[in-house]
Amino acid sequence: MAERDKRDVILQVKDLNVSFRTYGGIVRAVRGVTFDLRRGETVAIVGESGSGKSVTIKAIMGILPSNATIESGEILYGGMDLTKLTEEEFHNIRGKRIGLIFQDPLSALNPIMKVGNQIMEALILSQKMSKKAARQRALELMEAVGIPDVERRFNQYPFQFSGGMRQRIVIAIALAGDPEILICDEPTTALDVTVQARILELINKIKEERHLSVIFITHDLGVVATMADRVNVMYAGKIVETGTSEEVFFEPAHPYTWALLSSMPDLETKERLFSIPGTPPNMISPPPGDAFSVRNRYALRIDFEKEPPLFKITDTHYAATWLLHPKAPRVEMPEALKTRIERMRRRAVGNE
Amino acid sequence: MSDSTYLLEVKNLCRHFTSGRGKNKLVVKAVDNVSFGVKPAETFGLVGESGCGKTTLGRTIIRLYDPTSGQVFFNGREISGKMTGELRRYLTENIAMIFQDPIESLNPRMTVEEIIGEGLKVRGVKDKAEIRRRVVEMLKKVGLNEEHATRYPHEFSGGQRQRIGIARALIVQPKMIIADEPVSALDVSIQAQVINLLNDLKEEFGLTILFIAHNLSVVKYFSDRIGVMYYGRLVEVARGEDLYAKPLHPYTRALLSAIPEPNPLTARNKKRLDYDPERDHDYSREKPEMVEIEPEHFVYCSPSEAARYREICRSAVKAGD
Amino acid sequence: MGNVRRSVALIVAVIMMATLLAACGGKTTQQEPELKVFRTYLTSDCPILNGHDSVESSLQVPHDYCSSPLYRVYPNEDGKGYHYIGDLAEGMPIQIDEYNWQIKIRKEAKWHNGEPINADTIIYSWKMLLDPILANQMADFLATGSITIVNAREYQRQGTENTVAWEDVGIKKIDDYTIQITTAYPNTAEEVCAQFVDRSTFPVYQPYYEAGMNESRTQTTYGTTLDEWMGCGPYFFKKWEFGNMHVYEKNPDHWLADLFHYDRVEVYIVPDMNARVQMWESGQLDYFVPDANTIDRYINDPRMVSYESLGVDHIDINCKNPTNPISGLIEYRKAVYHAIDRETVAREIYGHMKPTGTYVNGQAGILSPSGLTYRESEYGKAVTEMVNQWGPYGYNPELALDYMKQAFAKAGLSDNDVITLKWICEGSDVEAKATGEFLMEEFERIFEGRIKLEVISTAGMSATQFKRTGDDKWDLSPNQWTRSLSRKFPYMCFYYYLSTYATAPNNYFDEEFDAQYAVCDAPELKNDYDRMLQETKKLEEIYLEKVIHVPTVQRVVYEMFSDRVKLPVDRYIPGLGWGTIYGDIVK
Amino acid sequence: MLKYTLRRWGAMMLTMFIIMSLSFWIIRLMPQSIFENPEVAPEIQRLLEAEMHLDKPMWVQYYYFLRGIITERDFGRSVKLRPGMEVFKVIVSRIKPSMVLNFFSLILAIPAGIILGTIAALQRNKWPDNLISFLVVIFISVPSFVFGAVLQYLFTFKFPIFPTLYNASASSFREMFRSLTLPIIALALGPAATIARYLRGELIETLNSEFLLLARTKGLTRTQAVVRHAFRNSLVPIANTMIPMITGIMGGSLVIERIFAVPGMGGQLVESIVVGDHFLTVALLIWYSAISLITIFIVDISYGLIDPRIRIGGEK
Amino acid sequence: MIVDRNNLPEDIRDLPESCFEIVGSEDISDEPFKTEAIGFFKDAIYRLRKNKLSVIAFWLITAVIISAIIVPHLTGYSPTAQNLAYRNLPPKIPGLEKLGIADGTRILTNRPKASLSEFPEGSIIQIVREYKASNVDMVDVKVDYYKFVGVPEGEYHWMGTDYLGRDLCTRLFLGARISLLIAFFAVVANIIIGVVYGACAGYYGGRVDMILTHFAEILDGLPYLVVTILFMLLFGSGMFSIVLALTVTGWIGTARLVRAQFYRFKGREYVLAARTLGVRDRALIFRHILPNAIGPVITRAMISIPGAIFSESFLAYIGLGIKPPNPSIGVLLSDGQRVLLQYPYQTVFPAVLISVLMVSFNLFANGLRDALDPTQRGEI
Repeated sequence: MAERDKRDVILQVKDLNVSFRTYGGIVRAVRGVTFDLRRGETVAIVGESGSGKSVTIKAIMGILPSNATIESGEILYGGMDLTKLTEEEFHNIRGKRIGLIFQDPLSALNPIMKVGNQIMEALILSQKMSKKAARQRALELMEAVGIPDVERRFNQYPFQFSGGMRQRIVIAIALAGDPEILICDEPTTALDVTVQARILELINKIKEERHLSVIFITHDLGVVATMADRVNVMYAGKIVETGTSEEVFFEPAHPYTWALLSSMPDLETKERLFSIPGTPPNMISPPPGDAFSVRNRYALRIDFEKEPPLFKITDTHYAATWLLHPKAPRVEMPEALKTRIERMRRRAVGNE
Repeated sequence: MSDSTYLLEVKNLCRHFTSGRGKNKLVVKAVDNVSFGVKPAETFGLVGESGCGKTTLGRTIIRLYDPTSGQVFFNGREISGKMTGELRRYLTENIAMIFQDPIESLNPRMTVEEIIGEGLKVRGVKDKAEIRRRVVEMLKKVGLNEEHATRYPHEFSGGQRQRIGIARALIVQPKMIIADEPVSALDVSIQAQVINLLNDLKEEFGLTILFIAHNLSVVKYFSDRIGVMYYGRLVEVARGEDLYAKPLHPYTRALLSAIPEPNPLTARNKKRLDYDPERDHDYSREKPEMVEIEPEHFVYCSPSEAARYREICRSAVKAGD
Repeated sequence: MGNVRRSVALIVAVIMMATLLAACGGKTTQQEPELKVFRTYLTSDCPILNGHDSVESSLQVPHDYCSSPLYRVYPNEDGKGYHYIGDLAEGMPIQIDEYNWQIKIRKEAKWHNGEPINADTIIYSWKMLLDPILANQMADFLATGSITIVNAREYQRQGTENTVAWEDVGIKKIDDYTIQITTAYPNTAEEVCAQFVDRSTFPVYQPYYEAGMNESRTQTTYGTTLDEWMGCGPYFFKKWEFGNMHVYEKNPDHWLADLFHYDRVEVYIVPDMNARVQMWESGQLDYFVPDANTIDRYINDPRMVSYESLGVDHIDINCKNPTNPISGLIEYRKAVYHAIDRETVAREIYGHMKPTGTYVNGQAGILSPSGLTYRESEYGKAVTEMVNQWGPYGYNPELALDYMKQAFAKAGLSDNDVITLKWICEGSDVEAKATGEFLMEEFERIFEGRIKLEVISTAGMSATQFKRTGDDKWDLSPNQWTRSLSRKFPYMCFYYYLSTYATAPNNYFDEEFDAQYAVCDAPELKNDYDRMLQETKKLEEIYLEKVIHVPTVQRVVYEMFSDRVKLPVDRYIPGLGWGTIYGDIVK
Repeated sequence: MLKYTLRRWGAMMLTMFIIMSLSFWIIRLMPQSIFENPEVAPEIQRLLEAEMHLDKPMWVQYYYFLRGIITERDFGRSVKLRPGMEVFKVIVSRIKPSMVLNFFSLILAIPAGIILGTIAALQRNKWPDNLISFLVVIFISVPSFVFGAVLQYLFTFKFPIFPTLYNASASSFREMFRSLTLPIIALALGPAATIARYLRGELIETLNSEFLLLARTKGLTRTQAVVRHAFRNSLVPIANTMIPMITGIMGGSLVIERIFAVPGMGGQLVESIVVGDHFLTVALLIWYSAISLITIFIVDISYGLIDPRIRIGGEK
Repeated sequence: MIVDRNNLPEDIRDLPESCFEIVGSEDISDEPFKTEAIGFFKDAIYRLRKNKLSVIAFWLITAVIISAIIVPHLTGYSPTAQNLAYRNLPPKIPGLEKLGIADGTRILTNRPKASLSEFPEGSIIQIVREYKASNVDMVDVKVDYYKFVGVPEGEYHWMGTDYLGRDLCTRLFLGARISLLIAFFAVVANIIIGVVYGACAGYYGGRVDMILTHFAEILDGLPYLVVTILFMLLFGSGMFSIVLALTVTGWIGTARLVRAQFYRFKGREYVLAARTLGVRDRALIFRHILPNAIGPVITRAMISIPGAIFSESFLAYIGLGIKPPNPSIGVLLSDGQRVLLQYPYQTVFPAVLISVLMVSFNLFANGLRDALDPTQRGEI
């Protein structure tokens, strides 16, 4: 990695391992996740439900449920290791330095509290603002996230808002502490397409205006393409591929990424979809070797025995698959994906 | 009377929900004067945002709700009239439904065999072995195996459960399937499985499908013709390619423009269109109605809008030339 | 909204603090330590202070302290007997002739509000007591007590008919301070005094009595609260916390003030027995009556005193139960009579009471001129003897079985038939219920399975009321009726079982019995005590022969006084008891 | 909100009316006569009955009964327990100790239950939780009359800290209150335990909710988050337990009152039923129903206050 | 671990060629399950068994039920056999008596010192207190009460005897049997009425629901204890009327719960699915909705069993208990409370038993609720 880049890194997750105690046994939800976030960039984490992406960011925010433990790893931020912080110390980080946007804006807002108060609350309690100033600031925030008629809306309750508006409130709350990092946990999954587009635009706009660094979690590749500078693909608690958006979308190296990219139809898809057979692994006893191997039609024998390391492809592009090993047979990405990428490139050119 | 070209024909169907009484009476027009037809062996996609009434429409057709007004014909027979035992039988023999939520849609207290076999039982199949045989057969068709028959839903993953749901719908060999958001609650990697499966089965059984979804890409991929719904109304109906190539109704355009493209090069620069009925239409003088702008391309518009849309189509054709 | 919440929270906090403080606050120091306070209790409060219409004996307590009767019983100097003293009355009644007595009212007598009490007051009170429309339940006590006032009963019972005028009643005002009473039979002065010690004859305060009267003059609210009641006794009724306590304070201006020594009397209303025991044990009460459950604890205690009461517990027998084929048979009644192990019932279940196979109580006759009770007399003894010949207190299982077999035969029942008898008792009557449970086993054994007893508690109404709901609802029912007049005229115990008594507790009537009662009740026997006992013996014999009902237990009253109370007498005096209200508090 | 309140009020009044009618009919159908005095001449009996309209057909009686209550709070006169006294007066005379007892039991039970429940929820599965859960179960399971008797034995007899009986004539409120402490505690234990149990469950659920997570990601401390967010939200379902709790307290008081000689409504009700003082019984029944209805009403309203969804939803 | 493809660490670089053979196939089917098929109730039981407290509670309940069935036959006493001479004997348990607990001793209070000589030989154990009352020397004396009243050696009453000399242990467990039966019948009646009522209201909704709900609301406005008392008065005491009285308003809660559950479940997609298949109302209610809705109902039933026992004891306390000679826990408790000071054991044993029952039922119900909660399915 280049020197310049290192200086810019504001958050670094190193070999994070998180597990949960459950009735059935220990669920190893996050297994050695490593990534970093640089100033002003948007890093996306893509994966299916249960892949460990939400757990990762909960670990960063220090809001893991009580049955979860961080087994090992570091989360470095501003010279601190967040995994070692006490609850007390975390208060100075949560909200003020790192903001979080939730997946479901309905359950994330207190149903019986006025939205204005919910925004103000953070300002008053953790930033010790006066009530009047906090109100002023809250109104500004509401305006900033595109809520019309703020004076009236200020005194309304969450249930009086539409889904998109609620999400705007959640964003306003996240921004209240003026954080430098914004973590978005599937912020648009529960929303309609048109609303989603608007929220994404809003997040991008805010990011630019406030020079935020964003960690964006989603399972929707379309959203990733819209938002991310860099993409981490997670599967079964591991990052299987990481790279810039262009790299991951146009030169995917991991079979899982291939499958992801080609499994969803776009508006021009006509050919049979490339589907991933089988089901995601049980994280109580993840399979040895590459967790994806059992569903992978390109699985090598070693995939079932040994975990692949992250092979470096370019300075920014890494993938954890034995297919990148020099001795591995050369496997082309599926034909369907090839045509799709081709089409995408053409479109991009066409648009320009 | 119904058009014999359609297997399912919906005519001016309305379904209103009312709450409160007197001055407080509140009417939600979940489905408001909707008309369309589905041809045999065709897949008709219904797309729209949550709350637009597409689910209500599907449920009204299969008579989970009673229509407020309007008619529905199936194979020429009206199925929107008074509910009789005979009609119920007719309906259940011909139309089946697939539901959205793979967790919600299977009774947790019943085994897979019981769930799938229930339709047979209702139809009077009493022989246990026969039920078993057909359940297993169906399970195999949806990619599960015999061993799964004795299991309870909670043991399955989302995709598997959805396949069980499909098996339940298909075991009674209906002519038509109403698939209500069958993939939207599934993980990305599983969605493709289910879509492929549906596609295969459609071929195999020659099914007619009413496919309801909010994801335009999926609908487009899966359907022959697509209807776009907005607040209880069908605003545009067209063949898939036409709709994509020549979206006429401003709402359809907005919807199309909002789809995030999995293409980092174009996604960010994409121009998003907004739809605001107040701004985009002026219905104060002219009343809108469904107008066939092109063959098989209907748009809900006023006469003046229709003229404008025709113009757009013509120019598009020219451009295409 | 926020402010509201905050203030609510504040209030809650304050209340909690107050609770805490109040709870932690130590005992407050005893105020006025020199006062002589007598602390006693009632098991339930007086429903009303109007003595005219309430049969509750609890009324006697506040009346004795806070109101004044014409006469009081007062212990003799030697502490061995008692005599009557005038309270509102000035001296003993003056005999005018054989039937007429004059009572002088004390000139200084006055209500607690200072208004004078005179002959008009008394006559008004009695007129109201006897008022035919008001239909007071206690009217009989004035009309036919130890003396019978001419036409009083007739006046009271006439209803709306207006056949007897008030002027015809033997109560006349002679002057402002003299009342003349005309009796139906010759009496002694003591007998006249005895008539006017009961709470019903205490004066009522006319203004309040009238103010409380309803339009049709069928009811008055006199005495429902302290504000609607007026006292005139040696104590002021200071506080009436209904259901909780009474406080009486000494009235130093009362004409008999010297006879009363307590400065203050506190009457607690304690329905719960455990609470009573705890209060007695911790010295919060000066007086205590143990019950069947607690008697064991005190039975050897020297502070415990006892005397036989007027009450004899007995079992009423339903002779008209249509569902019970033997119910009308005398053999059945005799069988029941002989099947009861009275010793066990009285000693174990009732707790140190006396078994009895006869009905006339141990106190009957005690106020006779000779002081000889019926039971102590040769006649009474003879009956007891007769009973004991059957078995101890009439208990004889073989005889019982024999009679029952006869009854069965008479009713045409085989030996395999089983008859279920319904034992009706009030749920709150612990002893009656326990007796039922006891007899359940006993009858099964004695009658060799022919009889089954079913214990039914009549929660929700009195057993008497329950029995009135139908003859098929009951067979046996424990009961206790007392007539205080039997202290003087023993035969009066049987009063309630005459066919002439409207609401007789059982439904067996016998002409011979009625006739014999009339013989006893003849005026001439009133002055021939020996003959009365003789006739009473006959009456009791008929009673036993016909088994009008089944006597079981002679109740004994057990009482205890704390050491700090000095009583004016050193032994129990019939008719006076312990003279509790004249007692004193010693260190 | 006003409309919502009015509607609830209307519903309550209707229920009240039906309850009044119901109790009238139930009581009148009981196999007991109103008068029980053998000494009274029949015509006087009739006179008395006429005065109370008892000689008329049931429907007419019912009319007089309703008219009496609605127009002049006239519930008739007591015939047995307080002969001649107006039933309304009887009730009024008994309200004070009953209300003090019931009200303070509630006042004690609610915060105590809330505190215990909160501690248990926050210390979930640690020893305070286990201890509280144990106590809660004991308090719920032992009948209050046993508690009453045991408390009385312990704290008035063994360790005489409190007076044995209710002291109605106490010179100060404090003194009177002291004499009510034990019955209040005896009555409050069960409800407090109930609240604690419910609150614990609700709080645990709320503590796992997403908005609490959001609250914490805002930078609120755990305590702030719990107090400001979890608490009020948990109170909504707790309000539901209030209704059975209040009737429970009233039911319990009918026994406790006896043990501590508190001249309250509960004891009066049982007595009146037992001796068949019908007018009093009906009035007390109505009174009790009114209390529970008012509770329901208050709970409904407080729902509205706590939960804007109901309040504002109600305006639409 | 990050590796550079062009500069691999040795262990990775030197992996044998054979490792890199493609073995993945095109046709990957779903994994067969490794575990046994678990039905819902089996699953619930499994989860219930994980909850230790519930298991203990369950065994306690079972123990009480078994004791209620067999203990009255084991004690060697008949529950109704009386022996007035041996009334109110204190508890005496073989074995424990040597430890000084339940040794059949009792303190007789307020005895004149002089009377001690009349006590049966060997019955006096200790003089606890000496004092003077009314100038008489008094003592409180601890006696072996069994000797005092002349109970033959070797006769034991584990919980003592009552006011008629009946063995309390026998009666307590007989009482437990009766109380449990009353509770059981009352709860079953409540559940049946409640389920049918609630199901009707919830399933059909609309006007039916409105009428039914309003009716229940009105009944609910009546204080339940009062209604219960009135019913007892109307029907007299006895098991049937107690059950009836407990049912009058008892079912309302269940009905409300079932109604709410029906509202929740009738819109569930699997119910809709069954409807589209043409399943009839009855089958919908009983096969699809009820089995899923029943969890909280069962839990509620469990919790209301101790509630019913509790109410029964209240009724007994105010004299509306079951007909003698049969005892119930409530009857024993109220009999005991009357003599709490003299014979505390007569209260203690029933109180302990009722508490154990209540605690157990509550804990078991808690466990059941968790176990039956469908959201926790599969969380093993």
